[in-house]
Amino acid sequence: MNITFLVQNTFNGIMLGGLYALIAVGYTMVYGILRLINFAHGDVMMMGVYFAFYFAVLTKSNVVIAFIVAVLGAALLGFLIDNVAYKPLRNAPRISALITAIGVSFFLESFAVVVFGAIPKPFTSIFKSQTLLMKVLNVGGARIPVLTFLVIGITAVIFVFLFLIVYKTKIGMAMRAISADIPTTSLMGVNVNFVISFTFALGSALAAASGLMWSMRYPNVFPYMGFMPGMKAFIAAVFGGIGSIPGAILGGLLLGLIEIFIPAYFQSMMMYRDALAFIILIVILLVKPSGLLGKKAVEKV
Amino acid sequence: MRKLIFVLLLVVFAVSIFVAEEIKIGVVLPMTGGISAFGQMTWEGISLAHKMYPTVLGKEVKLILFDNRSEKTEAANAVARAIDKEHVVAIIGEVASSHSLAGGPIAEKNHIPMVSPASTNPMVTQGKRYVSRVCFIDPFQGAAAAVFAFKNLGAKTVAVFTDIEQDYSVGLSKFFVDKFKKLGGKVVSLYYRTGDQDFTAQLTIALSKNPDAIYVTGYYPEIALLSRQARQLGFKGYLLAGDGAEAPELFSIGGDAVDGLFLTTHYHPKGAATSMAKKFYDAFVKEYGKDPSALAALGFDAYLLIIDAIKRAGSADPEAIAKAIRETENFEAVTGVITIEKETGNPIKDVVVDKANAKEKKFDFAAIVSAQELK
Amino acid sequence: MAKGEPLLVLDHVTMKFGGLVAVDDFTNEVREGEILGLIGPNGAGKTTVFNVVTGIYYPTSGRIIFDGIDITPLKPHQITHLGIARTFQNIRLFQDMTVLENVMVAQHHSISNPDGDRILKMNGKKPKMNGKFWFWRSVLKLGYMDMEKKMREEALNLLEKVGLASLAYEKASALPYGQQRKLEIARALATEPKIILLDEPAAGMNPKETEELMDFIKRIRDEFDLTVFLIEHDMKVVMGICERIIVMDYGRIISEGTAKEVQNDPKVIEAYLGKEWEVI
Amino acid sequence: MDRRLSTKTKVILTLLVIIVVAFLLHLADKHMDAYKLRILNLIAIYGIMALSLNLINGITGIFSLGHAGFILIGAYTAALLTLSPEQKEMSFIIQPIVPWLAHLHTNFLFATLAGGLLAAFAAFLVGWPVLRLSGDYLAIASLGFAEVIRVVALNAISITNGPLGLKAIPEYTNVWWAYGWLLVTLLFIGSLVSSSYGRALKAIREDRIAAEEMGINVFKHQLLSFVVGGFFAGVSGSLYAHWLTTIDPRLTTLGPMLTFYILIMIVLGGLGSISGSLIGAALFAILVEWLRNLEEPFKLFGVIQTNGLPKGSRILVISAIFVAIMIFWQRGIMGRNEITWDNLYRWFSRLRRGEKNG
Repeated sequence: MNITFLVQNTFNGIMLGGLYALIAVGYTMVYGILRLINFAHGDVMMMGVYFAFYFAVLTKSNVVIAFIVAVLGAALLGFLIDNVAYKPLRNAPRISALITAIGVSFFLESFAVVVFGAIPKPFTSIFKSQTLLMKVLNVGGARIPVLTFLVIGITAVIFVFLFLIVYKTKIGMAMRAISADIPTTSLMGVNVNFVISFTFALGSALAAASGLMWSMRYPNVFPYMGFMPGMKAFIAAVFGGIGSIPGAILGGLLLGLIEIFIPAYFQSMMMYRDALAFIILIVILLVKPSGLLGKKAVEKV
Repeated sequence: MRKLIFVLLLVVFAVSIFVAEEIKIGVVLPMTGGISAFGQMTWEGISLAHKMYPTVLGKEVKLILFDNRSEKTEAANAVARAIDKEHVVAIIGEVASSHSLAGGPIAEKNHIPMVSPASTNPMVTQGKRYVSRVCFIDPFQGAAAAVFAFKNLGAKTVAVFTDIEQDYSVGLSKFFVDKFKKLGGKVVSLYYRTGDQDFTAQLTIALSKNPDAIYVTGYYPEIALLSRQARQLGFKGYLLAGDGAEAPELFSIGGDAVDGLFLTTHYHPKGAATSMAKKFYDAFVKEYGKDPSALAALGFDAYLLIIDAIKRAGSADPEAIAKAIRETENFEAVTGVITIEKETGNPIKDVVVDKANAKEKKFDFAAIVSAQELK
Repeated sequence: MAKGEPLLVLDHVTMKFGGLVAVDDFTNEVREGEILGLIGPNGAGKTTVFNVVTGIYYPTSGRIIFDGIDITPLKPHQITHLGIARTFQNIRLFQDMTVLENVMVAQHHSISNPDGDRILKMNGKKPKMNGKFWFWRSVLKLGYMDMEKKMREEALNLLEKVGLASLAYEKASALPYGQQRKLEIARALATEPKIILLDEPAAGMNPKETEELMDFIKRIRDEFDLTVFLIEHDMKVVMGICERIIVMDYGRIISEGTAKEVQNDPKVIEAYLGKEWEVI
Repeated sequence: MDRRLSTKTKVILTLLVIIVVAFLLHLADKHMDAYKLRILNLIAIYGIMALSLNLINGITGIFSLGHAGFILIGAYTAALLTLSPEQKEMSFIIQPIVPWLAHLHTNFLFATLAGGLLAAFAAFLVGWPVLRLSGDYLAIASLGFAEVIRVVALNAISITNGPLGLKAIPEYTNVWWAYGWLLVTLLFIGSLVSSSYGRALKAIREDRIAAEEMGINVFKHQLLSFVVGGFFAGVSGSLYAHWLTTIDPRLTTLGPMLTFYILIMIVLGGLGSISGSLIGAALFAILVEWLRNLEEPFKLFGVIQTNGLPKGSRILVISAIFVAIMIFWQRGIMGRNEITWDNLYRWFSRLRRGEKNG
């Protein structure tokens, strides 16, 4: 097929991939520190979006404020989840932490069903004008929503911001130290629990941010909206090398492109799109468990 | 925390349901979970009907609502519970065909009449004597959409988007394609899945075939998103959908993109001729301060049909009610004049076509495809 | 095989992890019936030697011959089946299982290790597994109970011999440290080995326990006519019971001989100088 | 000191219990209403699901989230074998069913066995790659495989009837089939766990490396437990299909949700405890239905009249309990303990001598 088709799909892919990357970053951070797949990540994202939606609807306030509130709210939620659900399990086997994470995800979803209602909410209705959301640029026949660039821009900003936190601040150093080895770090008088909680808050804030971007593109807010994107984002994180932030972003973009291109050029694959992501995951895990940019750990005997 | 659990259990123990002497009708709907929107819309209609006609044969009618959480296991258990625990004489439900397929056999086995407001899959009433419905079935609707697209819109090439997760969607698409090809049109088939957020891959393919219309079977969240992205990708042609698109959220999610989208459905205030339709419309607007949805109308009709059957049977005996339901003829309902086919339990009705109006966020009446046209 | 014959031969064995050379061209043998000690400063690569021998790592180069069979490419469970058993530096018992169960797990390979037997047959040795289809027989209880009974009795009198019989039904995690070390040895013995590799058996023991341990090791050597190959930091143990000692530093063998010989070997002293002194 | 009963006594006691239970079931079958009977059967089906997953997750310590996939395979295989050719003809309205399958027909027993065997085979194929992973990677990968299986069922329309699913499956599952199979599962897995193989599996859970060094072929044993678990998952699938009389491949029917429900059951009952799984399964099946009362109008403490909690509160309560258990009561109801004759005996003799629980 023609070049426009290629360009179009490329941008479609980058759009989707950018969103995956955004979510994956939060995943990968928490995993990097705790070695815990935070199953609830996608649901924190969902909660964040609901926060923004209801805040805007109830207080009739500006979207920007709503977004800030949502991000802070999600951060707080993340902090709470960590303190209530995960902290008691720090020394328990990793699996029980994982089960708990599943439980938390389950809880948040049912909570949203009861409190926010199961009927999908139209996210974009909180915007005064839809122009930004609907605006489309025409690039050589290919039509690219302005949102695409916004997503890419924000992903970039967040990446820089994270880079600064992780590599330029004291707490960032602590985070890296912990991800290397918890006991020693705590011996060095670092308040491990605080750093972990901080990471959770940060990760959850990211989840909310990505959720808001996601809902600007896909303005359909419902209690289970977090599940699939969460899964995909996790796959992206593993793909890129879990624990590595650049890895998450690379993985996200690649997954997005794959999910767009494979069905675009092999239409019979269209139905198997979600399966595709999982197959990628399995292959990656078997061929290169450390992911594209991850570093591998050796088992001590 | 253990205390909390204890208290919680205590509360549950303290629970006691009181029972009074009335005619009990069970209502099994998805009030939570994936398709709760439909359950809740249907419930609006049913409860309104109950409000307007609370008695039959001089007895109070008591509605008991069961939530099936949009899950199959629960869809079956809820029906069983309604029959064995609450001893209902009839059941209204369920919405999704896959749920009716789970609940139906239990009603059938216990010889309790069940009327589905909106399960359009032919399999639902297949070979059943106690399960009927007030909505037309997918082959009917699909064909109607095809006729409308070909004759009224003059479409020659249509891109058909099917939600492979939904039996409803797959069925509708199939019957549309069959009819549309028979009429001499060309079809591009594309697929997506419930919960999909991004359709650009499929749309880019579809648009490269520049179709006159895009026909999206499935449900409103995906339809809305898909329309949005179709317009963004520069699609100028017609958008066409089934009754799954009919929900206020279509506008709030789809925005201006869904303006002018055509959809086949069961009911439109302006389309319906019956006196009941008028009555229903006014009452509904008064009650909820908004235009009724087709699901509300269908729920309303399902209730009326059962009440009418009870009247004609002159008793609240399930067997009699079931028999009466299947004998329904030219019953003046909201969604048209209903005659239930004795052997299939399906109604013979016209199909209404609506046109989405994004400005006023409502559905305008566009056309009627009569049952005859589809013969 | 007669006493003194080489039983386990390491032939130019090298183990690299990325850049790090943990074991460098290690060539030596363990002789039938002897108690051989392997000493050296921390990080000299002693435990790695054990891990390579028992198949946890495949050596980067070199061959390992045990009882005339080249075990270099074999998997841990096969190697164990051939008759090499080990204990771990950081105790690795099955904490949530009883003492008896811990021992009986070690007998399992005698009914569940066909590929171990394959190797034995290939090398013209007599297979150890008694009977086939043990999975089905154990689930459907077809003549399994006798086997279970037999295993149980053997396990119990093994525990009797090592003096843990009274604790047979305690959870392994409930045992005091010294006993746990003993249980690890008992578990290793239950695999019916020809040679047993002990990784710092005396670690964390008080002098009295250490005394007992030394007699214990000698005793089991004679009782189960074993060959013992042990890593130890506690020089008292090494000098006390080892008939021959190999000294490693930076992954290489720097000295070998009797306690006396290595003690006076300048290379050894040099190796230990500056490094933290082991208790002598 | 270990107090044990002779095997003979135990066998007799067990037989007695089986007879008593059988009699009670007979009474239930006669006198319970269809609704309660449904739940009673559901308990047995959940019980089999929980037992099989617990063998994999709790006993062997492989954290698999792919159970729904095997259940789905069992359900479809069995259903396609018991459906009458006419019924298949009628149901496959999108694409006609593939001819070789159209006239394949057998009785419930063989259909169920076939379902189990096919599921076991699938477990074998899936286990081969997945078991090379560890911990949470394994969890996600198995979840992925289950999803792949589901999507295939969704798209192989000429075999599975795609999203329309299968309907009018004969309602064969009754108390006897359900509890008969539960008994088989219980005996099989119980016997396996109490055997030398069971010890090996537990050892693998406790310490992989040490187990390997004690001569256990870890991969083979894990695969073994995976396949056995898969088989009984398939069996439960068949029972489920013939209980519900209709199945489809959607997310909420035989998808991850189901796996999570089973996970809740075994965590509730105690990871690694067979008797726990049964308790967990029963509790779950009953709770979900029982808590409906919360959503219906009820009198609180018989006094305060409420309109009931909003719909959906049930599952919120359950998930809350689930998380609470994970945090405060990780071992669940049974921990890793079992209700065995020996334990009961010990417990009673302790009581008799008025010992504190020691």
